[in-house]
Amino acid sequence: MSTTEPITVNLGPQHPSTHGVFRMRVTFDGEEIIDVEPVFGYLHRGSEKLAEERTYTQVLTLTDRMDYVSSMLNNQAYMLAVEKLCNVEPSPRGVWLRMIAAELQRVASHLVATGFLIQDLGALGTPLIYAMRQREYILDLFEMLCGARITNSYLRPGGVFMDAPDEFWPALDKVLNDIPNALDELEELLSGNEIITSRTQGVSILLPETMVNASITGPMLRAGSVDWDLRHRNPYDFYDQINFQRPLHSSSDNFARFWVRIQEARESVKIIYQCLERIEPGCVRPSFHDVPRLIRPEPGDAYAAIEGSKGELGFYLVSDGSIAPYRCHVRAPSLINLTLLREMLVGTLFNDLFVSFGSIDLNMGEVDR
Amino acid sequence: MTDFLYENVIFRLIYCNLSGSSDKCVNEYGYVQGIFPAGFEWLAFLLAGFLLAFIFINGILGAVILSIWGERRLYGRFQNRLGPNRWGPWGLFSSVADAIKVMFKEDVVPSDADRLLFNIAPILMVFPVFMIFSVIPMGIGTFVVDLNVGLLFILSVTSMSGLAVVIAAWASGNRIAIFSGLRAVAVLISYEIPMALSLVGVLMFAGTLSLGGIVEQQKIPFILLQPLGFFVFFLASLAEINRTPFDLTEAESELGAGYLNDYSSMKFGIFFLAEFAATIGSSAIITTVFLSGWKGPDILPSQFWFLLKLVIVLIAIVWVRMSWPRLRIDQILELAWKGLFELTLINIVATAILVTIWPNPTMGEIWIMAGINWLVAIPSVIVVGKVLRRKDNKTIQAGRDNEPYPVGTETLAPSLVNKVGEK
Amino acid sequence: MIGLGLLKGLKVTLFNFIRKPVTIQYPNRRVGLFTISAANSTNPFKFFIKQPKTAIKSLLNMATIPVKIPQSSRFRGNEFTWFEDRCTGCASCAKFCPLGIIEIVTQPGGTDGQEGESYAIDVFDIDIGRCMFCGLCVEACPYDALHMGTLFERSGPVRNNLIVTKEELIENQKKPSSWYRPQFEDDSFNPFESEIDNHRQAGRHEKPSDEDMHNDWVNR
Amino acid sequence: MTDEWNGNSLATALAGENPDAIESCNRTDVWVKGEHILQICFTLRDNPEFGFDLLNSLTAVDYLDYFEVVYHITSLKKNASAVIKTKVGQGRNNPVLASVVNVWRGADYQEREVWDLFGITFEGHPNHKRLFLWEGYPGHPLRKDYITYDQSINSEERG
Repeated sequence: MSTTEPITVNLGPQHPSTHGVFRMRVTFDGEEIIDVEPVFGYLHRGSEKLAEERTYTQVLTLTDRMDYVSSMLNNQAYMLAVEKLCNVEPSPRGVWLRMIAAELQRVASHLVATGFLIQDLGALGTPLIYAMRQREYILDLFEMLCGARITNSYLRPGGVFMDAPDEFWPALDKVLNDIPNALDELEELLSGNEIITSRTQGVSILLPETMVNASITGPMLRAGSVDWDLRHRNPYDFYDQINFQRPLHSSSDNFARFWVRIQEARESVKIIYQCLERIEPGCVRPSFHDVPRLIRPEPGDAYAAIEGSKGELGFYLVSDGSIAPYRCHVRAPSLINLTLLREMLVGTLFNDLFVSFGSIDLNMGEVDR
Repeated sequence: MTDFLYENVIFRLIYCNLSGSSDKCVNEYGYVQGIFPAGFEWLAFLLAGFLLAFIFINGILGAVILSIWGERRLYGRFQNRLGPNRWGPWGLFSSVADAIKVMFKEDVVPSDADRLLFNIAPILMVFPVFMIFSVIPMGIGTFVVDLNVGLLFILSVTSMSGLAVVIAAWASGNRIAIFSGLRAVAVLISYEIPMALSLVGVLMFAGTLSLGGIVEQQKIPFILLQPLGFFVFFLASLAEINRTPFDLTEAESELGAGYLNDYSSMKFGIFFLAEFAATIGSSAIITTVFLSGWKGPDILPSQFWFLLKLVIVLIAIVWVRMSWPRLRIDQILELAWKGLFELTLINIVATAILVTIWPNPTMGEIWIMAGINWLVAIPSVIVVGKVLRRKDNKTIQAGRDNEPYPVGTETLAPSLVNKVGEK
Repeated sequence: MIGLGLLKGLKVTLFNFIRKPVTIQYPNRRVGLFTISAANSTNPFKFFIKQPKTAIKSLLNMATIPVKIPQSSRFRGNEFTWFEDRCTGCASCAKFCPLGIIEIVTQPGGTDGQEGESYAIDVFDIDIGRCMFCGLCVEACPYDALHMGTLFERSGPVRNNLIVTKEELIENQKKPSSWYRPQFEDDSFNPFESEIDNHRQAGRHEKPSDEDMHNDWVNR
Repeated sequence: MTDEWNGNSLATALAGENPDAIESCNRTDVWVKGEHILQICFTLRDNPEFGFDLLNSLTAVDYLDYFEVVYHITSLKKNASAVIKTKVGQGRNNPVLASVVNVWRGADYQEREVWDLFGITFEGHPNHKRLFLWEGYPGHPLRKDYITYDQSINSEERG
């Protein structure tokens, strides 16, 4: 007589595919997953506490380090919250510039997500390197804009800190021309490949009702054909002046999530072209008379959210009238999108564990903060 | 003195120079005077055998070092980068440096490990890999031994590597390693059957199990006569050597390094060596059995043609590894039992019919046979592929949602809206 | 399972195989004979006669030539550039630093001030080991005295060496980045070649006249 | 554009369901009494008049003499958002609130985070453990009276 018993394995925090220092306590029955318990906190840096003793501008440098593959989007979300709190009227050119930067960052983030999907599927880094190669060109643009590639600190209350240099615009054109080709290449590796389609389609299906109830947002939600994009539904900055598609997929499986990301990256390129048409010369930030270096907002609170690359990225700021926020809360999409991790994984095989996990596209810097 | 050793060029050279008197050491240049006096032929035999093995094993090690460098350069180029180029000309010494580094690392044995098995496993792993090479003819007269059951020998010896992986995994006392070991057993055992059956067609054509004989029987390369056999054997050997898309055992993104997780220092080095040697070994088998081995135009020595074909197969393996992701375990086993197994049966039946029709084919008839085999191969691959895909389509349908989630279908009454909040 | 998509994947990787690699080799590049002779502006034969040792090395792909990475003029590097004459010791930079790593000790009585009497600066330490190069200190400086640097090769085994002192800042090569200093951003400016001879020209504005200062500050 | 519910209108509408639950309201926010929060949340989700199916954010603020738990909620159907607030732990003692995990599954990790960093107990939470910090960590760091490591060092130096 033979008996079987479940086996519990700790995956992470030191594991090559956990996108950082994530830890999962997974119980297997053979190769099948029967229970998952995520364990957080290995990258907890207390950003929210640190923010309470820094001025509003200084907190900006902390937001760079939360989701470090989409710093520009973090900057944007934080600055929107500050502007809402202080009732700052932003300069139009600054807003267009930060929209361009944010959409470039979205492309970069989606490239990373897609590259890591195929890496998790077992390709030995080839697609990842193709994706990263294209991302490097985008980071070069960021270096032109603000002198840093990852920790940008580019935005300021009411706009951006400095206008783009002259050499930025031709370089941007070149990169924008290249991005669709790179996406085609990735898609050829991804969506046509029978191994990938047979491994990702029909795995980890989440129902739209469940996802909305679990506060899941972003590409994950749109892969379940829920047309919820804050750029469209609640346009911040100048997104109301821009036409763009929201790619939707109905199957809500791992493949759909990545298909949506690639299509969104394509849409971002179109958005940037539209921004380039509308951008006009002018100041990129309000004068120091309107927005001083040390902001002292009226006591009150403000919640501003943007459509980040991972989902709804929100900042909740409470002011007590001093130069530092009384409370700074980050609505981190990476953390909240993990809510349904157990539902996604239970019943699938070990091979699909990290694929489903990677399809959430989480970033440990944002999960733990 | 057995004859099969005597036909070996290297062995013969060493033996005749050592042995005192032997009537067999008369070559076209006349009688060779040996170093040893008469009566010490046994010593010459032993020494010659030992030297042959020494040259042979060190040759494999050198080839492994070179192939690691070559693979890394190729990985680099496939990934649009350079690959190692710092240490020595074109980075040739990179893997030498790696080997030295591996040797000087600390040798850690985990406290939960079964010490004896933990230490035996690397030896068990590398042993059969070297044995494979002993029967492969690398050129005219360049082989260690030409067994008349060479193919069977290879098939039986390669099964040992599965045992080594399981022992390594079990002895590590590590749960992730055990996953790797269990996967290895499942994959290796499953793929041995299509692997063995895919060679049956070759045997029918060649009429011999000796690898030297198979090479000599190939009037045209067997890849043309046996497309299905080649296809199945190539995939099966990818599975046997744990290469993508069948690298479940070492699945980097899931298991870290699988059964190698707890190995360090030279034990890890031996596993690594065995893995690359196995890659070379399986490409050598493919070259010998399907690509007509050392045969080629006479302008260059036969060894060169063998090496050229070997390198081409190696590049093909690297290319596949760089391009394709991994299959899931159920898909891999399904492919073995529901796909490749059936394909080999089709191949055997088709080949058997052809061999019965033309027992002693002329050159023209061989080409006709090749054409018929290709006509059988392509539709059967497509049909089997379609059959395997059907199940996937079903699961996709299950996930579809009928009604879209309502978003923005209603609006809030204007009296309830916080007007001041608007821009 | 077996289909054309897999072949398409093979095609993509093959296409990338024959593409030019994107690798930038830093700090030096391995080159062959032709490249190195071109770098020395001779033809291969002359180069072979002139420097046979290097030429043989280059045939084995072991010769190297140094490489500079192209970088933006706004690059926020860690060799801080500080113009001591312009600094009034107001410590705005220290206040704006999110990490509080700039230490400034002053005493009244300096003479180098631009606007009004300033303080003599005793200590001006920047702990680069903890710096995150956000550039807020540069943005805070009202007199354009502090600039980000353009270099990035300051590593060492001792953590204390990473504290840049006042003397070091004075002696350093002045290679300022154009982060928040748009005057450095014209086409001719190259941080590796250009030098600012007259540091007083580095500012965004000239020294205002007494009348202007009076209007600016007293009548406010 | 997502419409923001006027706090006063929302309070009036909610008072129709449960008149005791509303503590106060202003133009943007509604303060709900802590003991009624679960019922109010069920109403907000299930009543088609409100239809708040998405919990954007759940967090807490330490106002020294009490804690305030803030719910940002959105109705996808109506594309409307609202802010619900609750004061708990008057006088900083025994902050306890009913968990809303059964209403919105998305509150799961956010409530654990609030428990971890503020020490507000959520009754009925299925997995009421700390999220980021380890079990047995002293104190709840985002409380204003929490003494950080740096502060403790400095106070020791001062004597």
